[in-house]
Amino acid sequence: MNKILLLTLQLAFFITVAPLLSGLITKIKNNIRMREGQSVFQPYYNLVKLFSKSEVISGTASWIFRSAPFVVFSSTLTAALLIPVFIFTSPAHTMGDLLAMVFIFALGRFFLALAALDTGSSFGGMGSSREMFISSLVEPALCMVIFAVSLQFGSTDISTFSGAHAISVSSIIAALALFLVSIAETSRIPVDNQETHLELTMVHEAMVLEYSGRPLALIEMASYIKQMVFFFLIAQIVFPICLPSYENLAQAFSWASWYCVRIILISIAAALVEVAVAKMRLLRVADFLEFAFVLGVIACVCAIVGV
Amino acid sequence: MQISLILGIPALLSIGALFLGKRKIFGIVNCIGYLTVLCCAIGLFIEMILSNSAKVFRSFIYLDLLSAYFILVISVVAFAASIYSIGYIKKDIANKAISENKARFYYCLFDLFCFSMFLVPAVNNLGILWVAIEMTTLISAFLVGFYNSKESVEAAWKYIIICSVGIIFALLGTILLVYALSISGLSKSLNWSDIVPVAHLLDKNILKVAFIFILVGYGTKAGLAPMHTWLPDAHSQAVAPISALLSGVLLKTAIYAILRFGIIVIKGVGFAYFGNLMILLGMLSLAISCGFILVQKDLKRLLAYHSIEHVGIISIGFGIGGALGIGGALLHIFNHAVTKSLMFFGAGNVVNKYQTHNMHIIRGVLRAMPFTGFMLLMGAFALAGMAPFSIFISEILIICSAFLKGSYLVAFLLLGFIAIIFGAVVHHFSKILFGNAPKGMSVEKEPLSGKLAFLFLSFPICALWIALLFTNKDLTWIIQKLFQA
Amino acid sequence: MLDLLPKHIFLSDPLSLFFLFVIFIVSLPSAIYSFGYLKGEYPLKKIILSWFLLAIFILSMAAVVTAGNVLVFLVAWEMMSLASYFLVVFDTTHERSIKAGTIYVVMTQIGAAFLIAAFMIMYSYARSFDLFALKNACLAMPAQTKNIIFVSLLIGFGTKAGIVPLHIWLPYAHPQAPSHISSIMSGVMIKTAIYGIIRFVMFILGVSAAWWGVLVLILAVISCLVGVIYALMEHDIKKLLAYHSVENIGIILLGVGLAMFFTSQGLPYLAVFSLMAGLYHLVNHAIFKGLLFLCAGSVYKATGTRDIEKLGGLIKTMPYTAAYFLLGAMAISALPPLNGFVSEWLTLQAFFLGALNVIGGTKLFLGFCAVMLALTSGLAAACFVKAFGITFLAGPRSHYAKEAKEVSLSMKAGMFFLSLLTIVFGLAATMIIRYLTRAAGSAMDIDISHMQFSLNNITLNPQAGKSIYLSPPLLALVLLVLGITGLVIFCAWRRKRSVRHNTWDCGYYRLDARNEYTATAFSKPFRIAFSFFLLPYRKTQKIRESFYHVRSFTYETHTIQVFKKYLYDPVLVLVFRSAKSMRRLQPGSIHLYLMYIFITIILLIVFMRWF
Amino acid sequence: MQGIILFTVLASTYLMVIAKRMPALIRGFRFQSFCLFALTLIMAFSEHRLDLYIIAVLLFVLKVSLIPHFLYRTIRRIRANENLGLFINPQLSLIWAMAFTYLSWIFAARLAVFGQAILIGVMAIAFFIILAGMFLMMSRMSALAQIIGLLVMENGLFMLASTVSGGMPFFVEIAIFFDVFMSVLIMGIFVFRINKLFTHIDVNKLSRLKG
Repeated sequence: MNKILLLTLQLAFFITVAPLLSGLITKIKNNIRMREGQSVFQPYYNLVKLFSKSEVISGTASWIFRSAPFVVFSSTLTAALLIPVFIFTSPAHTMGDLLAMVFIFALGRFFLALAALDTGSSFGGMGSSREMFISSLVEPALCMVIFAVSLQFGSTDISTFSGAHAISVSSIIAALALFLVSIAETSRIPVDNQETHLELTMVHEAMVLEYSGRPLALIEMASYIKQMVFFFLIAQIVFPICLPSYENLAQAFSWASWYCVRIILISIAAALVEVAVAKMRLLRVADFLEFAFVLGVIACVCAIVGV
Repeated sequence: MQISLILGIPALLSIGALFLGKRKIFGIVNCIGYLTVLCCAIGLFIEMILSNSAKVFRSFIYLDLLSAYFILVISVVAFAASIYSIGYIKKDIANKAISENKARFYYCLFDLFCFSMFLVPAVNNLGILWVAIEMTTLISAFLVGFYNSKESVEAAWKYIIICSVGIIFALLGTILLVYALSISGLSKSLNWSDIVPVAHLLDKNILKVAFIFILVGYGTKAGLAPMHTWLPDAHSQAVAPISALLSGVLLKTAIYAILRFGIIVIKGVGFAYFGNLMILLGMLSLAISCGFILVQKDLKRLLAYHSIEHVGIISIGFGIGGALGIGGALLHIFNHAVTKSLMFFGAGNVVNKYQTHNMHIIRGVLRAMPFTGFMLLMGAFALAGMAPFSIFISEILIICSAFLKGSYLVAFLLLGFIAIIFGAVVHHFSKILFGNAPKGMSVEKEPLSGKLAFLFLSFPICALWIALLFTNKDLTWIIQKLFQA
Repeated sequence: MLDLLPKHIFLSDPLSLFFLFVIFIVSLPSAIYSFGYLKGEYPLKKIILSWFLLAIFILSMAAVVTAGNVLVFLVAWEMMSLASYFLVVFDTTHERSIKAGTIYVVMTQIGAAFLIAAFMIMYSYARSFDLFALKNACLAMPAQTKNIIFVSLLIGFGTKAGIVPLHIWLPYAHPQAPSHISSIMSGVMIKTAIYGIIRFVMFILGVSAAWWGVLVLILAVISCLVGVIYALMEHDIKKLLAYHSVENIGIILLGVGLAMFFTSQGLPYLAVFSLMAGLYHLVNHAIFKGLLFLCAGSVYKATGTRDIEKLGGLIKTMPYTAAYFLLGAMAISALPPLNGFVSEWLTLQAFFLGALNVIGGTKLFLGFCAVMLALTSGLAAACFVKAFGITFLAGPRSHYAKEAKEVSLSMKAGMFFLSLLTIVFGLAATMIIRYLTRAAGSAMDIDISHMQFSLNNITLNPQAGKSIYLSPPLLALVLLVLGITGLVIFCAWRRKRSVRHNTWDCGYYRLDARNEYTATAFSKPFRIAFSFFLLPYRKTQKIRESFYHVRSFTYETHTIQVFKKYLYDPVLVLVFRSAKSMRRLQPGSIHLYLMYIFITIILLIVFMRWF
Repeated sequence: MQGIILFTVLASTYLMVIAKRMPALIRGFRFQSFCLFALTLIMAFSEHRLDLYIIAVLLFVLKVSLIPHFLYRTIRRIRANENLGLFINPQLSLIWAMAFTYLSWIFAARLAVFGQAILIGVMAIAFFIILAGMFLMMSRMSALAQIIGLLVMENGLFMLASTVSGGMPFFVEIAIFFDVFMSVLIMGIFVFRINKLFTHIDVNKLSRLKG
């Protein structure tokens, strides 16, 4: 019975903490740019505002446009449940493993792209075409990272590498590759700009252009959670801290704090990258992802050599 | 007793054709005549299988299983041609292509032609065998040049000259055989039944040279590669039932003659010599026909080149030898004779209706003439060696024997050429058959006799199981009997 | 001496029964579908003919997969090709379908020639056409002949399966056939070739050399990539699906190739696992490809065109077909709850587990193949977003799409049955895996008694590393529950009314269909990214009224079919040119003909000693 | 005595090879047939075989009187121009003829390895006549030349058969003669038809059927 309890706890944790993480990153970016910037809790205010606004739906949209936010939200949360946050193995780990997570994200992206096409505006079409282009190039890089991890730890099940293990060169390079992939996935600067509404540059924004009110809120929340999931994964691979096993629940909260420190470190890194690098042209993104892929290959070679 | 009927009926019919008044009645009489010939041939063949002894009448007629088999093949195609020619001649007279008494002249030549073809397998003496084949050439020359147009006369002239030259070389080969006999002091009688037991005593060198002349001589008549040049012209210009007879059966009589001498040479010099020569010429004719079929524009010439291809396969089958090879080749002779005559009947109908041989103009035969179209479609796939039809089985047997014998090059070349020719056939016939008919082309019913001929022929083509049965049970037994090998 | 008549004609081992099952689960709905599909199109006589041909087609396929004797196999194989040829050229008025039919039947015949060669070599060792006799003979066969037989079998079955260099006929033949036939052809017929490879290479010949598996894997990877890249560029919906068949055959062959590789490396259980993954993807592909072709058929029947650039907004007029197409698209793009995801996940796991047990460089090779598979599934998802989005969503782009009406009941029933199967095969994964392992084990004569699979924990304990977990039902349940929580959050706040307004048009005038994104535009990034392979051709032209005013702008682009242009066309040109040059042999002068005879005699006599 | 006759046969063949016009060709053929008739008579006389006499008479009736007469009539009836239309001019054909003689002499020597010299000589001449016939057919344009070429080859065969192996069985000889006569008749008919349709009997122009 406490499996269900733990699941709801993890669910609540993700829904509440995720926007905070995104607020934190924007805060760090603004500080680096020597600007005051919005407060850390600004994402919460946006969500509350969106939830209270009414919704405008385009005339040509079909049931796919209306159902897409729920599919995106549920798929991202399912992926989140796979991550072992509080205890050694996440309660729903028999549901799938790292590979399944890749496909679960693909489900969300599939529906979002379709919803973008549904409205019939050229922005939506452009956004979905670019999104599918980037995601289809992300998949090989992500798969190579998973391959490196599975070579290193014996299987692709997430709980295997949440145990204590020595820091090895291959896991560091794998984490770096995963970091580049997460930039592409969570539409950070070098690949795609979140804040802008300039047609030529936006990818993720273009898809959700037609949404308003509560569906937009759900999609925003999903993107925050996705970001957090990626950061958790990177943290797990690079900073190997043995999470408490299932019995001693008491320790769970003490270790959680150490866990948040690692997440903050990664978000600082992410903010630094966003500030330092300018946005690339769409077709240069292919080379960017190839670089991530090469990093993955290097991680595999190191894993094979046993470094 | 059957043989006298088989030979007598066509002779009588040919004489009858000249005097009998009504053409319509004579057509039916003709069919009945050939039906009886067919029954006698079947009776003869079964009798031969059961009483495995050769029958000799006054040392002139010699019948063993091989000749009975060829007589059966000839009678099947002759009967089908006789049925088909009733309808065809009626249509020709309707289109004013030939006059009334010319039709009577046609029937007389038709029966003489069949008589001479029946004579070839029956005869014992090799000299008379030569004379019989010469007679078939002379008679069929008139039938090739029947329409008296520029092309048909040219085709007839080429047919006569090239075949006569070929046959003269065959006669030279026979004379060398006689010379070999006289040198080794044996009796100079040319009877095949006397030569075979004594063949191993003959001088090897002369036998080899003799067989080369025989092979080139009768090969010209059989349409083997370098000497095949008369075949496309003759078959495309002849009257449809006659070109069916020509390519279905006349080529086979020449192959029969080569086989007769082949048996002597196998006994005298050994199988390798006979095998290599046959495979060489067979492969050459396969290669040349494959090239011509690919770029052919004329429907009947396409079918003529197909005969060259299948004659090539038959000679390769005999060249490879072994129970499977020879069995496959023999089966292929029957299958090809039947399928090719069906195709020529179909082509005859199509050419009659579209008034052109050019395949680029003929379109939508399935729409314009549903029955012939379907028969052509089935025949085309049968000819190309598609599965459910019997040619596929005989080709498989020949390829199988090639692999058994270990001659991989021959097998792979054979498979390659058959695949290319399959592609060419499907390419040509799908263009002709499908698509919609040209404007103003009325869908008219074919004459009953035409339909009967097709149905009679389509049965053996699909008789795949009989082929399987035939090859399975007593194949080697027949081969032993035939070749006393 | 020569026992042609087979002792036992038909086999009934699990592999054949599995393929029979695959044949019937696709043929049944297609047959039901064909009621509605053919009703208005052809006269009654032709419909009866199509039924007759369909019956022969299905029976010959069933005979192929259960043939116990090589001759029966060959005859059934050719009957299958013949019946499918007639069905491809069923609509004889179009010139295209005749050309497609010819290419199709010629390619299959060349394949059959290779098959005959391989079978005959085996026959020459075994002296009998029976499969089991061949199997014993193959044990004592020298390695050199085994390699020749393997290569000719691969080419023979490759032409029918549509492996890349030999896939040319597939995008021509499948779209021309009536849709229910192309669903059977694409769903099942190319699978009989995979059956052939498994039966004759793995069961009878026995994998002896490692390079066999590697060759099949390389071919499979190339097929995957080429298939999906060309599918991205294709705008005719049935051609698009045909190219996807090439891609999915590649994925199936990845499983089969892996099994071959592992048997040669001496890892029997991993071989069974990867063959099971291959077979699972085979049945999944049969289901969702059949479904997609049926939906494409109903789109064609409703609108009259197959070009997705002219369609759009069909989801409003044809809700059922749209829903079924969406399900099919999700299944083929390997999205979680459905069957495509499970089989693709299993194939990837086969690669990862394999990599754990293999030494040194081959780990990287297996990793590389897995990565190419991931890339393919990514591109496939993109392609089906394009196909579904452009065809069904947004507004109608042409009068075809405007007048579309929903299809008749029998067609919907066919599609519903198959879409139900995609869900069932997705959720009931573990039960199906248990049966498929038995089939794979029997195909490779490996006893699988102690390989065990718990409900959602697929452990391969004798061989692999740590256990791996996947349970599709649990995944579907969690997705559903979280979807409902999203809905609850959505409705928890005070009810707000939602306003319907037209799409954001930057404020100046009403948007019409020409503003919608087209399929060419959608696939433009891919065309540029893969331009090294597609060699895209692009021509833009401005038609100007005056120097300043541009009246209209034309944009034309197409990609070059690399295989057709650089492999098949030169061969055809060579063959036809040599044939034309051979025509000069018969110029019509009788003197030359006499010369031929004279020279033959001289040559034969001179070289007499050689014979 | 046989040697002289053989020599005349050889000479007659050379005559035909260098003939430029049809009447010369037919005269050559007639002369050759006459020599053969003489040869068979001598053979029949020395071996006292009755059937050889009949064959000789038949040979004379057919090949010396009937066929040449029939050919002359056809030439007059169709009023075709009488020159043969040579591909190869007479001098070159003579050289070819000599080459053929040497070729057939080698062939005969290899074939009849242990026969006496006269036998090899006869066989050589017989083969030469066959080759000359073939050469005539291949290198002359007119249809009649092809008929005569055929007849010359047939003569060569008859000579080979009767001298080398004492002749074929009687009944076969008769059948062959009958066949030869039939084929000449039929070819004559066809020459008439060609002349009516094409208004010339130049076989070289008959090339409508190609490919």
